Amino acid sequence: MADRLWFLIPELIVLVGAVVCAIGGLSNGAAIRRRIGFIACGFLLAACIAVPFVYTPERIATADTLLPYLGKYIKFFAALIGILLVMSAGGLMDRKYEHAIKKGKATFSALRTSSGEFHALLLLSIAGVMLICEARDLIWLFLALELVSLPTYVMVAMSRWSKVAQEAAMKYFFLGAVSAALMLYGFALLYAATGTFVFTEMADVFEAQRAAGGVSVFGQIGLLLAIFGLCYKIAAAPMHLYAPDVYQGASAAVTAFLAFIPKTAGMLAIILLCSLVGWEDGLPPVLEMALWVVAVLTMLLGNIGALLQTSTQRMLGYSSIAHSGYMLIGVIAGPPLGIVAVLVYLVIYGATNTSAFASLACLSKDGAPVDSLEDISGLHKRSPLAATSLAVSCGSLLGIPPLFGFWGKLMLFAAGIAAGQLVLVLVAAVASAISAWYYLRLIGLSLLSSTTPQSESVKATLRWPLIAAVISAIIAIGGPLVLSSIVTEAQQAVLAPEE
Amino acid sequence: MMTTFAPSALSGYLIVSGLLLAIGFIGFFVRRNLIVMFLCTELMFQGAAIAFVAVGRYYFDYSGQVMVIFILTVAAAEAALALALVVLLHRQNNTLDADAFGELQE
Amino acid sequence: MLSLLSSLTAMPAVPTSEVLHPANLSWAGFILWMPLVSLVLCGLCAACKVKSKAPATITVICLGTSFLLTLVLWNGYTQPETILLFDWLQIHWDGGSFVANFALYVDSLTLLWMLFVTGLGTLIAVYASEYMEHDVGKGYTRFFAGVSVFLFAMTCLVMGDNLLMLYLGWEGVGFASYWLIGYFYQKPSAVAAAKKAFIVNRIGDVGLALAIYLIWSTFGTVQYDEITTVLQSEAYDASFGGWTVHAIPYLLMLAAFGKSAQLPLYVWLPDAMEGPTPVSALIHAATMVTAGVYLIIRTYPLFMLDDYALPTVAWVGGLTALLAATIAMAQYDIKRIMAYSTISQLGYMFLGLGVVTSYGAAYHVFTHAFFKAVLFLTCGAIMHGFAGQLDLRRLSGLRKMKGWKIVSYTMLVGCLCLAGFPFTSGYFSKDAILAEAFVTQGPGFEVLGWLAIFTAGLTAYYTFRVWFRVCAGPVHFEPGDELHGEDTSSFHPHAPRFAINFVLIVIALGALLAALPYFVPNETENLHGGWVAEMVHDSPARDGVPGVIVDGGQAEAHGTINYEIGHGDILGIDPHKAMYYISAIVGFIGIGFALFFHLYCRSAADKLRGKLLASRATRWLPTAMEHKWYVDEIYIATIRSPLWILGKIFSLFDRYFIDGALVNGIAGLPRVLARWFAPLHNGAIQSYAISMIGGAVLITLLMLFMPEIVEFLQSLSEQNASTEQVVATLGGGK
Amino acid sequence: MSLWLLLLLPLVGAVCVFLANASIAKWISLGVSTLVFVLSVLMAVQYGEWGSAGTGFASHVAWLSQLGITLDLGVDSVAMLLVLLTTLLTPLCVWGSFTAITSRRKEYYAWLLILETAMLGVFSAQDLILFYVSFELTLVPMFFLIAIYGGKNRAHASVKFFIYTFTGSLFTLAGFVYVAWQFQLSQHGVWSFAIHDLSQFASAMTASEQGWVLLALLAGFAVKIPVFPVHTWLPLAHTEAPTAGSVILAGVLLKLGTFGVYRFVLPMVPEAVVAYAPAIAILAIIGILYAALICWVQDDVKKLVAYSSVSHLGFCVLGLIALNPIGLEGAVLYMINHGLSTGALFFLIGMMYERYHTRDMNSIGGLAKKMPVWSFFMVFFVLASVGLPGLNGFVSEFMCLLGTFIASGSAPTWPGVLGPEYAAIAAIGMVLAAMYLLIMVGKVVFGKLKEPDIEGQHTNLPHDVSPREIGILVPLAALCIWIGVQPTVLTDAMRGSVEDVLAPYPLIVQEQLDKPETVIIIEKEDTHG
Repeated sequence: MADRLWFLIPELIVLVGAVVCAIGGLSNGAAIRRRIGFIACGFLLAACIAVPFVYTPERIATADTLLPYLGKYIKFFAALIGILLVMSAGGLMDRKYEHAIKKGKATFSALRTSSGEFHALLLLSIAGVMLICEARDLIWLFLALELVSLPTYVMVAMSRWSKVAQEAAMKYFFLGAVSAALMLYGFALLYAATGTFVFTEMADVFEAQRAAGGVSVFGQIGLLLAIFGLCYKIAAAPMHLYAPDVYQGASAAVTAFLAFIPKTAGMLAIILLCSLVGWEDGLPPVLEMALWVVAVLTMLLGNIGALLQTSTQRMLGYSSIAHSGYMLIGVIAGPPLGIVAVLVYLVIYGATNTSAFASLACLSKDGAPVDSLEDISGLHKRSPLAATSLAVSCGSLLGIPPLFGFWGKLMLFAAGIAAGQLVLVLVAAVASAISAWYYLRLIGLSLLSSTTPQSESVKATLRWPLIAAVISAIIAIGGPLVLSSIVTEAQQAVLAPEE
Repeated sequence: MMTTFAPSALSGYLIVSGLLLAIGFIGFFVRRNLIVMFLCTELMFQGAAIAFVAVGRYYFDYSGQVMVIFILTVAAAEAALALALVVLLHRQNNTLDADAFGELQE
Repeated sequence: MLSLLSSLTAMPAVPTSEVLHPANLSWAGFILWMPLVSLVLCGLCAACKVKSKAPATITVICLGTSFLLTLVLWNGYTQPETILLFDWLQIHWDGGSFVANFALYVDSLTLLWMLFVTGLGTLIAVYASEYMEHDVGKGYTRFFAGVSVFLFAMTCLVMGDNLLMLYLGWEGVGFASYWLIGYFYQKPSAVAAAKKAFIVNRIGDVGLALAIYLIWSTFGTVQYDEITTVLQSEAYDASFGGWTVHAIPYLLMLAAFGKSAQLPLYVWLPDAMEGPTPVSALIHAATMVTAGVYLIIRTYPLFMLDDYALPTVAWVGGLTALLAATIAMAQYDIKRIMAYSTISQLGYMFLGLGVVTSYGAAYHVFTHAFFKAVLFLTCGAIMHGFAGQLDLRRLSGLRKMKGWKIVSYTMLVGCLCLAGFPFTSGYFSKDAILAEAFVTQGPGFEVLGWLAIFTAGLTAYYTFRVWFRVCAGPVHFEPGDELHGEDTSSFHPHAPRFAINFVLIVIALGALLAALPYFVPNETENLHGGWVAEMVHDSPARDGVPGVIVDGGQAEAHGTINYEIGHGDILGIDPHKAMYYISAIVGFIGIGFALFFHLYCRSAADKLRGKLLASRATRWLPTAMEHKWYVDEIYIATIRSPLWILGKIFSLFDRYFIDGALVNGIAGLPRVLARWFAPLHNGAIQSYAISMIGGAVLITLLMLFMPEIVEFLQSLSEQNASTEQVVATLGGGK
Repeated sequence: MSLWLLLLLPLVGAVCVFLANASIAKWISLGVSTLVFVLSVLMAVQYGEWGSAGTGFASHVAWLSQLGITLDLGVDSVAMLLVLLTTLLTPLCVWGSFTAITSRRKEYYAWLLILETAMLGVFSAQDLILFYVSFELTLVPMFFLIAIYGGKNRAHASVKFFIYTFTGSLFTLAGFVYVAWQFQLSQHGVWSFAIHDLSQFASAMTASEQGWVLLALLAGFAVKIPVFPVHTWLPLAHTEAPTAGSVILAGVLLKLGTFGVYRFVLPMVPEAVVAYAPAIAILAIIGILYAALICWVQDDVKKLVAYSSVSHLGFCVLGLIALNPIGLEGAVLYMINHGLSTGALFFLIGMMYERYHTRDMNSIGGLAKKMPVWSFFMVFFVLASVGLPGLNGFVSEFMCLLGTFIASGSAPTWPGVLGPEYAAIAAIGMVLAAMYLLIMVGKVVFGKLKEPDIEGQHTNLPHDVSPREIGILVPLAALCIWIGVQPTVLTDAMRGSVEDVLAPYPLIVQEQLDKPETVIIIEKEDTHG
């Protein structure tokens, strides 16, 4: 047990951070309150640094999870991208309130401040993702997933004091609860099929069942229901319907968060569940076909849906749906290449998607957030950095070589083809082609169009989101330089424990 | 005192749990009041909980019951969250009719 | 890379397989280079904006040098030689090569052609130096540069040692004629004519290109002497090459017909009158149009390989001669008459080729070069002097006007030759062809002979129609529309000065003297045609086909048609002798008609025309003849317009179907789908819930019952198949 | 001297341009691109593989070793020639844009230089993925060149250009990966994307697999070439692109497609090429005639020249699939020649457009009167394009057609699956080319002087072309003449590479010819299965 606690050191750091943030946010010292973001970043950085020390080969040899190295990879990058996410949320909370306090127009009241809570919730959610890596049974998995989800519901609601944000939170929460129930029921059936919660034992039972002629019906339905429940987290069809609304309603920084952290959690959980039955002789046909259908629907519906949008965030929301579809190719393809591709893609997608949302988050129009497509028209004249970051990240999401996104897609394609999923890859190619239309529209609006009366007053006012956008855009351009080492890490992450 | 638990009995429990799930879901989508809708999701959770208990009993495994405890905890957390949200929405809109929240759409 | 550099700096001089005498004859390359030098110098003049007659001087000197060199070459000629100038196209690969060097092939045929090409070219340049003087400082340089290009291309065409050199010259003269015909580039008709000439020629060029491909793939070479070697080798037999050897002559024919303005590709030539007159002379008389004749003579052995190739040539030539003559009879523009007359005379040449008298054709080329040059140059002088007037109804009695005597009488010389007046050069050359039509046995050759004789009568008529109208009769003239600031009433014709008169006299003398070669004795016995025949026969191109000796009077070929001699006769007399009388008589009749209608009783011609027009039964004849048998219109209606409309249709098809419906349609499909799926996102939480859970349950059910569904579908299709089988058996039963 | 220097120099130049003052940006980019040209010429002098089949300047850099992706560079002689073409055209394009581009100048020159890097990358890549990356990277600068500096309809044109070619090449990528996967299977899990490995291996795939791979590869390359019926992006892109964009597009970017066919399709999937060659040839011939007829009815000069590219490249495709050295050498020569002559035509049209702000043949005409030097060059390059012997266009057209002509099954050393009938029909395109180009010349250059009203948008340019513009045209004209007179230098230089690519074909063609019925079955399977 102590061994397992050792692996939880990064989570513990982040959890401590959450507590510190929550308390610090209530501090009377304005300097502390305003630097909550730095504190959060600091703890994430610490978690990041801790990862290599925690995951030494000797320690890992004692681990009893399905994928002992997974945590090393995921925790590191979740914390790293978490820093970017915190940066993009810089200036989101309490900005006016703190401004008013500074001017002396208001006095500090612990009830009216929310910055601390926000950062605490953010860190909690990241801790949830980290915990998933250490899951060795269904209970842990369930709790970790809930830890990821519950804070995000609150974050959506508090990200903006507007009706749409609350509506978004309501939809997100209610539908999330339904899907969680579905997933839970799936877990129950899995339990019924195997009689155990422990992954390694479940895997043995399933192996025995397969040897005896196939996974039991309970097992199949259980897997399906659980995966559909998780599809909600990754916004895959048909559980994706909430995503555009929620992504539009929340503020850009929170949307960036939603599009990465819960998605990573869901992806990891799906990979864990699939690894229960194993890819050795192919996934069970029912599961594989279902994932196939889900992947195709997700890629197509996501990209098609984005075409007609007039809201940038909604458009990018659809785009993030589509990216889940791409990643499912890797899940279907299975280890080692497919899972490696998914893990690499998660990182690449996380960085570039954050860049896109951060470049939106830094904009404001007379103090109000920016949403419609027309608002970013001619952005390059007023804020070339934000416009360029947006364009670069869109290019990367589209997969224009040699940007980072291309390499992720290339690996997914390679994995898909290597698994014999030619049709799936072709569908992905078509879907990518469709996506070119709206990504180019974003690029064109930000870099090429001229300013319109509506977009005249749109400027990049928030400093930290802009910095986050630029950093992640640089990652999108320069990332390929370190791609090889990322892939090496990901390859290690999917290694099975040594017997 | 342990008594054996026939597969037929297990299926009975599972059917009940499935029915709870279905009823919860149907309630979710036919009722318009947000609080009732939330209660319906709780119903779905409890459906799953019954399944866990029944299966745990079937296998003589306490983990099922452990799970249920956790489910209850999570459900409580969700309830707190839901309550806060409902209060917020009601304060803002003076209604709890789900149809009133349709501003975000195509 | 070194090889690349070395070839950059120095022209490689790797000799090809055959024996060369580069040391002896490499200077002959200057025949080719001199026009190019002239072109470059003219280009420099243009670049320096020279406003004097320097370009003319340069051109005349360069072309004159070429002519002199040709004379020297001819003088020292003993046997065929190949002179390599540089490697042009040498593509080697594993198992073969395509070699076409920039090399000259000098034999007697080449020399014959080069003599009049460079000779006449020089004279025409002299003539043009005066004729074009109103353009000094404007287009003068451009004109002489064009002449130089033309001569260069023509030299390549004639002297090249392979078909690709010929092709280079072939397209080159086409381009030069485009350049020169379009000289007055601000005149839309000139631009159109230039374009037409190039494009129609291009059709022939395609034939030539394809022929080259076929020849190369059949014989493995495009060099004349190697083709001959193959034909004479033991590998050659009747089955050699299969269908290709039968296709080659027809493709070559297409090329020749295009360049030499034969049916059906002659239409560009009359329009080419838009160029300045020396151009007309150059193109028509001397050179370009005879290229087709040269091509066929050069590749004569290949024409022997197909039974119907030469008869086709003969018939096309004969019909072209007749058609063009009828059109020429009804035209009023003297330059245009000369153009049609050229087409008609070219028809004779092809007839000659077709009836296996290549020396006759060559001889006619030779004489025609002189007398037609005279005619065009006199026409040009008249045009020049009368401000562009060319209508024979508006000019009369030129020979009585001061300063126009030389023009009138040199024109008379030309007319006599063209009409085949006894003992003029045209008389002998035409007779040689006409007689041979009766001598050689071929499909309908005799009919063709009579047709040609009839055409000769028409020729005499329209020729003298021009002369009697323009040069004889009472003095009368109206100026044309190219008055340079002069009033119509006070107009005075500008009589030609020294350069023009000098050239006219020289060429007219040449035209008369061109009869002499016919009588110069040749070394070969039994050979009609004297020196020209000898020049033609010396060429190795003549004895390409094994076992076939093609002589002026003795011809034989393999295959079903034997071009035998000795049996033909006209009215029981030996054709060659008979023809002396028949053609003289026919010529006199033609001239007589012209004398009556156009000198003594000019109104009779109009009356006759009026009568023909009045009668419904005969109205078509003058109308059609005056409208050139509507050939241009037919071409426009059947080829140009349909293609243009097709282009329009394609353009719309491209825009609205391929781009509009297919590309944009497919590209628009996602957006259509997006509209379909949009209602799914209606914003209502309950509908989201039902879609999500419903979708999940649906997929789950589908997946769980997949085997059953597949089985069901299979059974359905099996049922279908069995029903189809039943239907099929039932159908089979009926 | 290494290819890396050649590749990175423009990139560094682009950064410098971007950081520099807008007024000297053009001089920097001219300097850099000229330097690159000089370097490439020096490299060509040093190049040791002229005439042989080897790869010169090879360098190895590991990249993503897990997937066997490397950054290997190297050029065979064909690629070296195309590199020279690219480095020649780029400085000319930069120079040609001096007066035409007045706004957002820094970006413009930076994009041009980035484009040069991408194009050079395509030609010098020895790794499939590196090739693909460069291939796609060319889209980005071109997209911006069209979208920022283009004509009225530039937004639509640039997006169409991008999406169309992007979509096509995604399938190409799928094809590449498929081949790599097959290779990996045969190598027990070791991935490789090295062109050398894969092209040797791929010919071992079954016929039906090869068919699919061929279709996938062609999906990208055919769009790029472009082959009928996937050509419609080209006229639009050309019409809207700025002059330099059009020149690069016609001069080099279209060649990426044909180069792709040469580099990948021919060596990788020989059996499928043999099976599909007639179908491809028919499409090429349709393209030749169809586009030529469309040219005939165009009013926009630039659109006309754009469609003429579709028509001309049909000949190039014919040469490529003639499967004999003469055809393939002709096709490579065609790539170069088309780049020179059509590039020059676009320059000329750009010069006219700068002065008159129109390209409509109905509103402009008879320019010979006012711009004699311009007219001289116009006629010259039109003739080069028409294929006048003695100029460059003729040699390549002749060789492509000759290659097609002799590519019949009965040819002794290099049997093919085309034949005289294909060449004969394609040759009609020669007539049509003369027709539409001369009609264009007749309208624009000759005839009565007709100038559009250019009040209010007067330019500082002289009536006729300036010395700078002559300086752009003269090198192109000189090359046109040189290639026309000394084509052997180039054909000898590329001989080894070409024969190396074609080496397996005679055997395969012979096999297919011996069993004609199997060919049909394969085709059926491929189209339906």
